[in-house]
Amino acid sequence: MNSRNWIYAWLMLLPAFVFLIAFTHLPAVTTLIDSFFTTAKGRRPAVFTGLGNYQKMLEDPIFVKAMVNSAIYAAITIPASIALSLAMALLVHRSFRGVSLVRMAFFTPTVLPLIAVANIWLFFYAPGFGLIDQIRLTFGLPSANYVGQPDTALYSVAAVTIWKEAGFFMIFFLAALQTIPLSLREAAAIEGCSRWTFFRRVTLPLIMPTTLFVSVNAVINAFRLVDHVFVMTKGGPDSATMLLLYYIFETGFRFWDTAYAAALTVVLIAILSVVGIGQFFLADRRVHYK
Amino acid sequence: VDLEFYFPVAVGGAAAGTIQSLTEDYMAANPGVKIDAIYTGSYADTTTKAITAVRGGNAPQLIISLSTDMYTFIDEDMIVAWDNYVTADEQKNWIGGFYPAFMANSQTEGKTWGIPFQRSTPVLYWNKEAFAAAGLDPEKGPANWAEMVEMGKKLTVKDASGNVTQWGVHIPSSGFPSWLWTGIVAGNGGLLADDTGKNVTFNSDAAVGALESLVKLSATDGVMAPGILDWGGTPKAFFEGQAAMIWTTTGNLTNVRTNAPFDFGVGFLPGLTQNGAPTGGGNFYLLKGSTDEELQAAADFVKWATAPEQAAKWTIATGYVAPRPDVWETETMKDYVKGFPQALVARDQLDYAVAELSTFEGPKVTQLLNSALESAITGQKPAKEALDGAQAEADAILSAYR
Amino acid sequence: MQTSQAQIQIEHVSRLFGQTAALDDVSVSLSKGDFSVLLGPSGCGKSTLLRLIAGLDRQTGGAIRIGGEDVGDRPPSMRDLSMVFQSYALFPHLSVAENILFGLKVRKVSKAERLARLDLVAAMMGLTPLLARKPSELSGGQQQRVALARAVISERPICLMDEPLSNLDAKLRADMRVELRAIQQKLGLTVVYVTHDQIEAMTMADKIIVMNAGRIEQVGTPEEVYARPATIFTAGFIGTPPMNLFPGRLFAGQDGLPQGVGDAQLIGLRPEDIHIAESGPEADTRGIEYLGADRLVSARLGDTDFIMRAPASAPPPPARFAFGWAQGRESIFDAATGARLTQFDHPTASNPKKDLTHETA
Amino acid sequence: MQTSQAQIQIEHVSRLFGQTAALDDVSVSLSKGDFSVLLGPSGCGKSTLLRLIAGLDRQTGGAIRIGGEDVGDRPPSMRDLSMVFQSYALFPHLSVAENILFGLKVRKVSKAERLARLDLVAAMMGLTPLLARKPSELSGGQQQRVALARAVISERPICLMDEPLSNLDAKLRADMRVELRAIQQKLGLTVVYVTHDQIEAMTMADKIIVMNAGRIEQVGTPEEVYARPATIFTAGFIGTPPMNLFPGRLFAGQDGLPQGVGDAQLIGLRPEDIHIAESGPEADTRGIEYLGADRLVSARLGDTDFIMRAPASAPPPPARFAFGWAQGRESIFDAATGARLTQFDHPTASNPKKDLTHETA
Amino acid sequence: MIGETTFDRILIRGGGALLALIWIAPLAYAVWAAFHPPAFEARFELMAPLTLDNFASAWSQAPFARYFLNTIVLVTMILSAQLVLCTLAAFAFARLEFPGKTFLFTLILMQLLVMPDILLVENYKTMRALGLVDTIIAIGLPYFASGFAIFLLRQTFMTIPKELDEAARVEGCSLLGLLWRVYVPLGKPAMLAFGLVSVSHHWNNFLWPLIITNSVETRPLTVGLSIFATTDSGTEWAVINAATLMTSAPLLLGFLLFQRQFVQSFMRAGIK
Ligand SMILES: Nc1ncnc2c1ncn2[C@@H]1O[C@H](COP(=O)(O)OP(=O)(O)OP(=O)(O)O)[C@@H](O)[C@H]1O
Ligand SMILES: Nc1ncnc2c1ncn2[C@@H]1O[C@H](COP(=O)(O)OP(=O)(O)OP(=O)(O)O)[C@@H](O)[C@H]1O
Ligand SMILES: [Mg+2]
Ligand SMILES: [Mg+2]
Repeated sequence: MNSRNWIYAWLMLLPAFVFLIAFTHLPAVTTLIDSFFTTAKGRRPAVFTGLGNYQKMLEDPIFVKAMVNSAIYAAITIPASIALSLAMALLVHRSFRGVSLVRMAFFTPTVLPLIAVANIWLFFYAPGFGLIDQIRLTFGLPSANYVGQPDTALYSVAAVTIWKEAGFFMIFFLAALQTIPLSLREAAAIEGCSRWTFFRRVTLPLIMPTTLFVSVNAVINAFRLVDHVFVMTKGGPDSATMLLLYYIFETGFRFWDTAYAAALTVVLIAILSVVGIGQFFLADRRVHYK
Repeated sequence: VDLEFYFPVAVGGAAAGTIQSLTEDYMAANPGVKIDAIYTGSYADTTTKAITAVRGGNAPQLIISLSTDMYTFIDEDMIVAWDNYVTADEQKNWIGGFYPAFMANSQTEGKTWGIPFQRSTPVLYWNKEAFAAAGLDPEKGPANWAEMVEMGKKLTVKDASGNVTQWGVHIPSSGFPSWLWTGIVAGNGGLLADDTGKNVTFNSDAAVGALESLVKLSATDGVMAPGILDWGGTPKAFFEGQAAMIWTTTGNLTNVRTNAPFDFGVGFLPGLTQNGAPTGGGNFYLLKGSTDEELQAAADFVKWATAPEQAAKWTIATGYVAPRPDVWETETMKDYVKGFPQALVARDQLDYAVAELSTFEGPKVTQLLNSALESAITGQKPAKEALDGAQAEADAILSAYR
Repeated sequence: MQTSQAQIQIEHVSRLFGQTAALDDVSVSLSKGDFSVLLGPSGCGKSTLLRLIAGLDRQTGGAIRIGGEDVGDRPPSMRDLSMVFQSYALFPHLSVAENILFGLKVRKVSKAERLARLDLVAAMMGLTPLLARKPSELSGGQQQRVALARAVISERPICLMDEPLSNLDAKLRADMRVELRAIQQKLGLTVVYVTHDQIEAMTMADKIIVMNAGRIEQVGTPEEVYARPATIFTAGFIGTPPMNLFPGRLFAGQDGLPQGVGDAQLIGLRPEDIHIAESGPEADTRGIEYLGADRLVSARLGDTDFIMRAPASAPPPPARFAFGWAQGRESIFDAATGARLTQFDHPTASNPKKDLTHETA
Repeated sequence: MQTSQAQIQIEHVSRLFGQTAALDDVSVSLSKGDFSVLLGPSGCGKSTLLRLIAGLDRQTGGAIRIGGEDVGDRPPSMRDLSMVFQSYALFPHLSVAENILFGLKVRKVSKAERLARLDLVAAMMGLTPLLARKPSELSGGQQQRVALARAVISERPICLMDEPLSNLDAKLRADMRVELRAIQQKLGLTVVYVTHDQIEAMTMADKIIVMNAGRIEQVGTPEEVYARPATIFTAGFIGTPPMNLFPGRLFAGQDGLPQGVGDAQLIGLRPEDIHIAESGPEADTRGIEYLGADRLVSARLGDTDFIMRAPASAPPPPARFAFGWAQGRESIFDAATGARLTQFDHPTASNPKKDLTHETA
Repeated sequence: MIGETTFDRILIRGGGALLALIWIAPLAYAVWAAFHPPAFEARFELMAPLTLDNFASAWSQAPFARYFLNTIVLVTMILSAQLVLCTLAAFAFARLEFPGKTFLFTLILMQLLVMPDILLVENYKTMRALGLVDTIIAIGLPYFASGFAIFLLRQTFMTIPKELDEAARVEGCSLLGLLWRVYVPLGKPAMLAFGLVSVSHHWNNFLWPLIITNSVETRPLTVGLSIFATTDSGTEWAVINAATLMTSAPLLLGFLLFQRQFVQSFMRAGIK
């Protein structure tokens, strides 16, 4: 490799980084700084509080609740959406009759705006006249208020997330599956390799780069995907679906307590950095690229 | 003068067109003024956009936003009072001409900060067919809470396997339960906050009693579906025969009128001990950061827009409650009411209306109340405990302002 | 020695790729325990035929039987065969050992047996020191040996090999030839083997199938194919250098040539069957190529170029020499159809069939 | 004929992969316009050396000079060379024509010239009907020809080829040999060529570089390497089959063998230099392999196995025969070091250098 | 497929069909609600009357034609900028060695985490300083450099066979030539996947465009759509769904046409 390469590398990175720094990193640093002040209100300027906002967090029951909810939500949606998306990609990456319809079905979450779709899911979940209840009623089951009960609300919201995420990730798995040379499948077929074994021993290792990509994104999205919470539950009932990001949003853009929101954001980024980025650097070395 | 004006729409798309045409009419009549009316999504989006613009140093002159945002805006120091832009005469006749119930959310510290415009109040709708089927008088809705429960029991229908197919009553509790809640408490003779925006009384006896009654609707009376009931799905539940009586805003009148496959009645919110209802909706605010001349021009536009003819047009187009008695006197309005007498219920109820919960740190404080209500409704906590908790937390927040 | 029981029957098989026919009505039957070699120019359809037998591809016409049964519906794994791919098809993420053991693991062969077989095969292929490496860390030849090992270790009754030795050096290739042939004999495998290397074809094959442009030109033992090519295509394809073809009239009436050979016939003579005679038609030397053991002399007789092989130990030929040939070893073809005219064949004593494999290298 | 100007100089070059040394202190200098062939067993470092010259890999020690300049810092594109990869490295998304023209497009050669050169090269490689296909629709040999065409069309002064003909059939390979050699001569290319095929090495090389386990064993003309292998490794590697090695004592005192040859020496004899004599030590025939033109006879003399090449036209040898050899053609090695003992070399008339390439096939 | 038994097939196809049914349910419902009068929003009767009124009423309530145009300009601009910037960066991360690589890549991953929505106020200030408030370009700027795209493309580029890279370099490709002629074509499946995702994301993005734009000339579709998403007076599923379908239709159609190409094999027999 040429020793001048690093100059080229930096030149190639430069344009992207100009934008990244201007619109992400600098504002993020401002956010970090803000988190050490109180919120400036028109009548009261911001004052430095050091870790005051962070201390406040510890005594904030909604924050604690949001953390617990986020953890549960992540534990459900991450594995489920990865597994499902992979299964869907495997299903549709070769053709059979009706495949375009099935593909289209799996694409829908990507195409339809979550805000609009959330309303539709709200209809599915609606007690009494909702789709699920209509089905339940034909089987003589009692009506259920999925998003209106604290014990089911979080799972109902998580189901929508899985619906959205699986369809989204499927696209990347689909792209990755195409890069597996046909000859490997043939070699395995001759060895009498079952679908499952081939998947586990060949496909899976070979799409590891994508799986890593998807899983890092799944982790991040588990904390990031809250659009439907706005429409479906607004964090309720009784904070049962209060997720960390939704709480940040509420604090920052409903309560206009921007400093506290900044502190919450710092916590969120810290968590994600440890989990998401840590996961990446741990796994990247073990992934087989070629 | 060039003016910018942010407005939200919360009742369906036609409203946006009406506002646009209102501004165009005004500009046609006042060639010196150019108003750029910018549609800014929902109330929440509008607030976000306005505050972002203010913080970004790019504030518009005029916005319509929730009446309950008043303290927030004051706290942000982003609005100016109207008093500087009205003559003494206007002070009396114009500002003084709005329903006091609406002004309750628009004035504090002795100044007027908001001008009522797209205002509403909740009412009770009932399904006349269901009433008839249950052997009730279809022309008479419940006059009070007890009657509502009574009728509700008759209206609750179960199928062979014991599953309810029609509930007696549906009081939505998702999103912003505090609004209807204000009405229930008022109906029990209580108030949630005073007019300084610095004190709340979440756990008054009236409130605790009211909440216990509300919880009982599902828990023991068995007339309402358990859990949090979705606000947006409420009219649908009504149309589908899932609920025989619903509580929702007068803003839904047009919707119900066009979509209900049955005859319906509209009545006051049934009170526990008296009549009571909250007001809601949006006010005009003047934003800081512009010249006096611009603000004066903006104020003049608002005066025109709330004048009887314009306000009547607006009310008819949207279903909002006309904010001034003189609007109801216009010919246009009279014709409208003649064909649609239910529209009068909201107006008449205004006599009993109280201000919607509005305090400093309003959204935060309201959120505390909402959580408390939700936890009681879903059976997580007893009413008293829930409200005591909310009161304590709200006091903690508001003490900073006292 | 060979059972004549047909193990693989190819019946009127065609394979079209769009308009192109990679295989065109091919029929041949391969006996159990036979080592059959597919030989033919690049792109003539050898790999395609192999893939059809393996079930990796589907013929557009005709049928394939294995052990008498039509296997049209059977997936590759149910055909009980192993295969070495021309492109190796190694799993890039698995080590050499894992690549080799892939099939055994899939078939849940016990660990002890796996390891025993691995040791044996790895030693045979000279892969023992490389077992822990990834394919990307191997040289081309090493990769090819891994692919070969993967097929050999499976001990399936049928083994298909697509140019399995093409990237190996001469010495190793010679060793592998012997090894492969020995394994095949020991296990009684039915092998279908694609190669470009005529030495491989000659030394290993029980039967050579010469293909050209999607069709079969000739099927026969190495001796038959070499000594009595059925067509001028085979004559021109087999042998390094291949058979020289002379218009009949050049020799018309010469000694040892049957009556009636003239312009309508072509006379085929192998380079090694031509020599410098005392007398005869004069040929002009045009170039000499050194091959180590031999010299190839390009020369011209009349207006026909030909090549003669002479031992390198003999002095190089002069610029002009008298053309002579080993009489009775000529092949005579119809110039128009290209087909061998068998009526002119001499009754030669058939060459002794090789009876064992030798440590030739 | 050869300019002795060194075009590529490899100076003490090593390449370690972790612990393994793929190249170990290799030095050699390749002259301008020379056709140099790298020959050696699988895994000996040939591809690695080629990649170092191309600049695709970096040596861990030593220096490489091209045209006198150290090219350590130059990327491959600045080394002005073309390369044929052992794995073809065809771009799967481009058609055959686009693959071939890839480099010309990169270098902005005018469209007219591109097309003219494409026509020429495609015709030469027999790719004309395939130009519109994608690599995945080609047979192995066809792919290899595309890779070759891509290198040939670039007309760079240096061309590196890694087994460019290994997947071609014998006839095509023979044609390509001639073509490649002709192109090389015409354009005065400096070619470094890796092959396993000894015929290629013998017929094309100006210089053969024999490698073994990351080291160079011998550098010389084909004649030198064949007739006078410098080490027993080369002796045992070159030739198909390679040189037979006999312990000196077997012949000690025999006619024609220099004095002083005994147990400390090994005597090398090529299979074609052994024949059935009237009298001499008795050898036992152990097997016969038919190769078409010849027969390879495996036999045993004393306890040494050896191979003798006999023309297929002669009758097969009897079970026992008298061992004879072409005297003066033996090579004598030190049994301990494996090095050739040049003091025993006969002053042979050097073989005539081939002066033109022939249409041998 | 090779090695598939009938049992497999039934199991897989059956499971797949069920999955597909669930996944398409929202879309199916949207179609149902959009084409029927509101009375049938929750009543699924075969003979329900069909209507286009919902579309008509949705279309009449906002200048959708203009919004369509704005959105198309917006997503085209964002996607092109993203592809250029992110491909360059991803290539540097995938195949070049340079000091600070790990650190810079961490910054990229950081961008995945930092939600642009949270930085609204800061970004608004920046746009105002640049004088870009109420322009289409301002909607796009913060998204031009996408950590997501860089990460995805890096992962893809790293799986491209080294031999192809080497062959191109020997043929004289400069770094950019290499990127353009080898990595971009071979990374096409991933780029298509990203394009798909980027287009639909920005097609549907709402909050930032709402905040940074003020006029009909700059606003994207979602703002028009949001008129219907309000919940203050009950959800009008029929009109919402008509509007949703109307605005998503181009995407849906695009994907239907596209999917064949998208799943067509690109690299079947890459190298030996
Ligand atoms: N990336 C690598 N990591 C570790 N070892 C390697 C790597 N590449 C090559 N080797 C080893 O280096 C040695 C030389 O490899 P090279 O590819 O040069 O062999 P070669 O002479 O070209 O062989 P062949 O004729 O089989 O292609 C081999 O033993 C090989 O296993
Ligand atoms: N997928 C395909 N699409 C179109 N043509 C194809 C395809 N695969 C192979 N062919 C063509 O079919 C013919 C036979 O190919 P095949 O691979 O069987 O040749 P082969 O005899 O194995 O050649 P080689 O010795 O060069 O490997 C060739 O002309 C090839 O170009
Ligand atoms: Mg082939
Ligand atoms: Mg090699």
